Order: sequence, then structure tokens, then C-alpha cells
Amino acid sequence: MRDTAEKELELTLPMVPDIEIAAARAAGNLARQYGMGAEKIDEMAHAIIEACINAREHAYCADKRIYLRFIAGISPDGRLRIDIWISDHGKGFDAEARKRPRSTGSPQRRGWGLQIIEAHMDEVDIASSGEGTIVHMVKFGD
Amino acid sequence: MRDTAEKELELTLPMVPDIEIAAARAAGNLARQYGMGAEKIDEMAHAIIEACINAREHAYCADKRIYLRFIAGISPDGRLRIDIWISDHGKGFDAEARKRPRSTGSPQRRGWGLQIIEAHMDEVDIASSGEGTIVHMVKFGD
Amino acid sequence: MTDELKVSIDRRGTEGAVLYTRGYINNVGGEEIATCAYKLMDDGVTRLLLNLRETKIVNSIGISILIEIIEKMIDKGGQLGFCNLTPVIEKTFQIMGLAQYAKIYVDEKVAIEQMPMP
Amino acid sequence: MTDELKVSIDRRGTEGAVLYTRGYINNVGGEEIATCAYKLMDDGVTRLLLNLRETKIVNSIGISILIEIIEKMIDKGGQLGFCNLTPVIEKTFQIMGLAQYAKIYVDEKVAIEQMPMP
Ligand SMILES: Nc1ncnc2c1ncn2[C@@H]1O[C@H](COP(=O)(O)OP(=O)(O)O)[C@@H](O)[C@H]1O
Ligand SMILES: Nc1ncnc2c1ncn2[C@@H]1O[C@H](COP(=O)(O)OP(=O)(O)O)[C@@H](O)[C@H]1O
Repeated sequence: MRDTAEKELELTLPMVPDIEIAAARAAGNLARQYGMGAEKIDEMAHAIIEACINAREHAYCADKRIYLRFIAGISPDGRLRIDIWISDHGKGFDAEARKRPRSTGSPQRRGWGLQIIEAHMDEVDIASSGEGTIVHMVKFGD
Repeated sequence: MRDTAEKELELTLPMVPDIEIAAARAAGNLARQYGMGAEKIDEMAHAIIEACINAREHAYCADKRIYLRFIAGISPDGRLRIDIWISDHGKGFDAEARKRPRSTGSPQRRGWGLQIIEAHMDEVDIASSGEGTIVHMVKFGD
Repeated sequence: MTDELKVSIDRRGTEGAVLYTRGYINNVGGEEIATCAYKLMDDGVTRLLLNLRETKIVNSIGISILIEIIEKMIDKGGQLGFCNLTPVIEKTFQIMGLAQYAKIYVDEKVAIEQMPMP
Repeated sequence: MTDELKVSIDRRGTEGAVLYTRGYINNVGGEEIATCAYKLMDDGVTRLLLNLRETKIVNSIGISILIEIIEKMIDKGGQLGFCNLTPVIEKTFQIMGLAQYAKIYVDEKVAIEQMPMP
């Protein structure tokens, strides 16, 4: 691993259109430095994009900011591990109720963001309350 | 003025392509909330864009981040005042030497960013050292 | 960061068309694809292939607009197919159930073979 | 955030062309304009008007590429003009000295009158 300055990345992004791309690129750059493969980076990017869009679309927060934190580390089994926190100071939601799995391909058009996040990441947990939402997700390398 | 949450905005942006647009949009949203006119917002946007590009192109910083801070306030003469700080933790440069005014339209192709910043903002001061660069600039409303 | 969607169209035969995309399929990009697709359908296109070879990023809002296009095409009795999806985009399509309504082909050659354009 | 540059071209007469831009003129956008402009110049265009009516944002790197285009056009004995600039883009052009080498017109009508396209 490199020096600590590269291990951790904190960003505070404005809720402007397409800001999710900046978030995904920043995480991708970090993961690439540590040798994560292109397809895993791409999956992680798509999960980050959905989480950022949820913050922008649903949080209704006064500060209009998305807080991101990425940490690159090595898991006990020797694999690269990228931890990602995507937070907003918005109104929150009932994350447990949303977690009930829906059958793949049921005909709803919207409402797939959380399932996409789950599918592309190795671990996901969401803490949400009236103070805001924190989506914590983990992606492992090979 | 609105509540304090809206008066101040701090962002930490990754140095990815076109991130300057996100910075300019965020500042524009803040200034618009406080009634700054479209043309002044546009001038401010173009100055922010040049300062962010300089940080990305010239700073060569390890952390690959641009730090922004915007504050909206009222100046003693009653005008809206937007203060902007754009900082990087890069290698710095001799800002005083760069300040020597060049004649408008001398034939160089590059090297106009700082002059564009000066022209579009009401006040600009740059503090730069081996630890990084802070560009502080001010735009007044009517 | 800019990765704005660009669309180009290639008419094939009297009822076929291939629509090529480049860039990010978000809400704006999805709407752009929909505008083009509906125009083609109004012009009599019943076999529409979306070749996403230069699209590397999608989001669920953009894909939801693609689902609308598929539904309209099915209503009209036509067929819509996709080709040249990245593995992650194909996985996203599976999750969102697009694979139930629209065929996904490896590349354009295979698509045209399996979805002939009269 | 995406505001990627799009260019469209309208040939006028045998030696004229209007190039319309939409979106952000940064390094990538500037290069795209340059590619189109050089192609037109190779095709014999000597009067080129850049109509920036749908461009609201530029940066100094993008503009520096426009200066290169102007220089190449002058070398060839041709003329390059701009029209439909926002006030801030016009001011930026003044600072960077483009106004010395290229004419800036209010709109396309005035431009075509003052820079006839044979
Ligand atoms: N950050 C958030 N803040 C508030 N509500 C959220 C947040 N993220 C998700 N939600 C809620 O969870 C629902 C499901 O989200 P998702 O699966 O991404 O689908 P969609 O965004 O298409 O509705 C949203 O409609 C919203 O009500
Ligand atoms: N944030 C920065 N960090 C380091 N050097 C900088 C920074 N901003 C400006 N400079 C220096 O000042 C010079 C002039 O900048 P500028 O007027 O914007 O023109 P250009 O970026 O086209 O060179 C740059 O070439 C660079 O050497």
C-alpha cells in the first residue's frame, strides 16, 4: 500500500446534475491505484452513482451536499478492500422496509437503485433517520 | 439573508475532468439564492473555472483534491458579497511574479487564467507556498 | 466529467433501424434516446436495435426510460433489441428485468441475424 | 454537470461555412472545433464563422485552441469570425486578444453581411 495520504479520500460534493460521475471517477482512481480490476471498478462506479442519485433525488436536505468517504485497505484474507460511505443530511427513509427483496424484473419502472447497489457491491448497510442517511458499502478486489 | 446553513458552503472536490463545472454551478446556486444577477454569476463562474483548472493542471498535489469555500454576506455598503476560497495542497508558485500585468492580447496562447480571474472578479489575492495555493476572490452584487 | 449522450441512427431496410449511443444514459440521455426511438417508430420502424457500444455508464433512471420505449414498441407489435453491452450494463439490465421484454445480443452481427430487418 | 461540446456545420457558397457550437469549450471541445475547422479549411473554406449561440461556458485552454485556428486561417489568407457571444465570453475574448485577429459580430445576419461568403 502507498502512504496514508492515498489510502483515504474524503469529498464533499454539491448536489448538481451528474455529480455522481465525479464521485465514481474519484473512487475508480483510488481503486485503480491499488490494483482493483476494471470490471469490479465499474460495478463499484454504478453502485456509487445510484447512491449519489438517491441522495440528490430523495434526501431533500437543506445543505445540498453529498459527503463521501473512501478507504482502501487490505482485508484479513489479503484481498484489497474498498470501503465507501455516501451520506446526506436529508430527511431519511425506512431502509429496513426497502430492503425486502423484490423479484428481479417485476414490472416497476423506478425503484431499482437500492437493488442495483446490493447487486454490484459485496456488502451494503444503510443507516437512515430524520438526520440523514449513510450508505456504507464494501467492494473487495481479487 | 437565510439561515446560516445556506450562507456558507464548503466543498472538497476530486481533480477529475470538468469538476470545475460542478464548482461553478454550486457557487452560482448560492449567489442566485441571494439575488446576484445572471451576468455577475456568469463572470464568477468563469473565474472559478480558471482557478479550479489551475489547481488541477499545475498544483501536482498528492491528495488530488480541490478545496472550496463560499460565503455569502452583506458588505458595509449594503451590497451582496460572495467570498470564494479555492485551495490546493500542491507545489505552489510565485504568485507575485505572475501578477505583473501583461498587455491585453499579447500573442501568447496559454497563460491567461490569472488575468481572466482578475478581470471577472472584484478582488483577488493569492497566497502560495510549497504547501499549496489559496486563491481568495470576491464578487459583489448590486 | 462530461459524458453527455450522443445518438446516431442508421436506417436498415424499410422497417429497421440501429440506434448507436455514446456516453452516459441518465435521465437526459434516456429522454434523448426515447425522442429518437419514438420518431423512428412513427416513421414505421418495427425492428429497433440499440447498439450501446460506446456507452459505459448508465443509471436506473435512464434505464427506466428504456423500459418505456420497450413497452411502446411491444404495444405496436414490434421488436426492440440491445447489443454491445458492457458486463456491468448487462447485469443492470438483468436486475431491472429488461431481459424479459427485450433481447440482448452480443454484437450487431448476431443481432441482425436473429432480428431480421425487413 | 455534463455539457459536452456538440458541433454542427452549415456550408455556405463555395468558400464559406458556419460552425455552430453547443456546450462547454474546454480542451476537448476546442479540439473538436479545431478538427472540424481544419477539415473545412482543407475543403477550401476561406470564410469561417463560429456561431457560439449555445455555448455559455469557455475556459482559457479551449480559447487558446481557437487562437490556433485563427492563426492557421490567417496563414491561409482566409477570415474567421465569431458571433452570438455571451457578454462574459466576449469579455474573455477581449482579454485574450482574439479581437485583434478575428472579427466579433453581434449575430449571424450581421456577420454574413460583413464577411460575405463567396
Ligand atoms: N438518501 C436517501 N434519502 C431519502 N430517501 C431515500 C434515500 N435513498 C433511497 N431513499 C428512498 O428509497 C426509495 C427506493 O430507492 P431506490 O431503490 O434507489 O429507487 P428510486 O430511487 O428509483 O425510487 C426511494 O424512492 C426513496 O423513497
Ligand atoms: N494552483 C496553482 N498551483 C501551482 N501553480 C500555479 C497555480 N495556479 C497558477 N499557477 C502557475 O501560474 C501560471 C499562470 O497561470 P495562468 O495565468 O492560469 O495560465 P496557464 O494556466 O494557462 O499557464 C501557471 O502556468 C502555473 O505555473
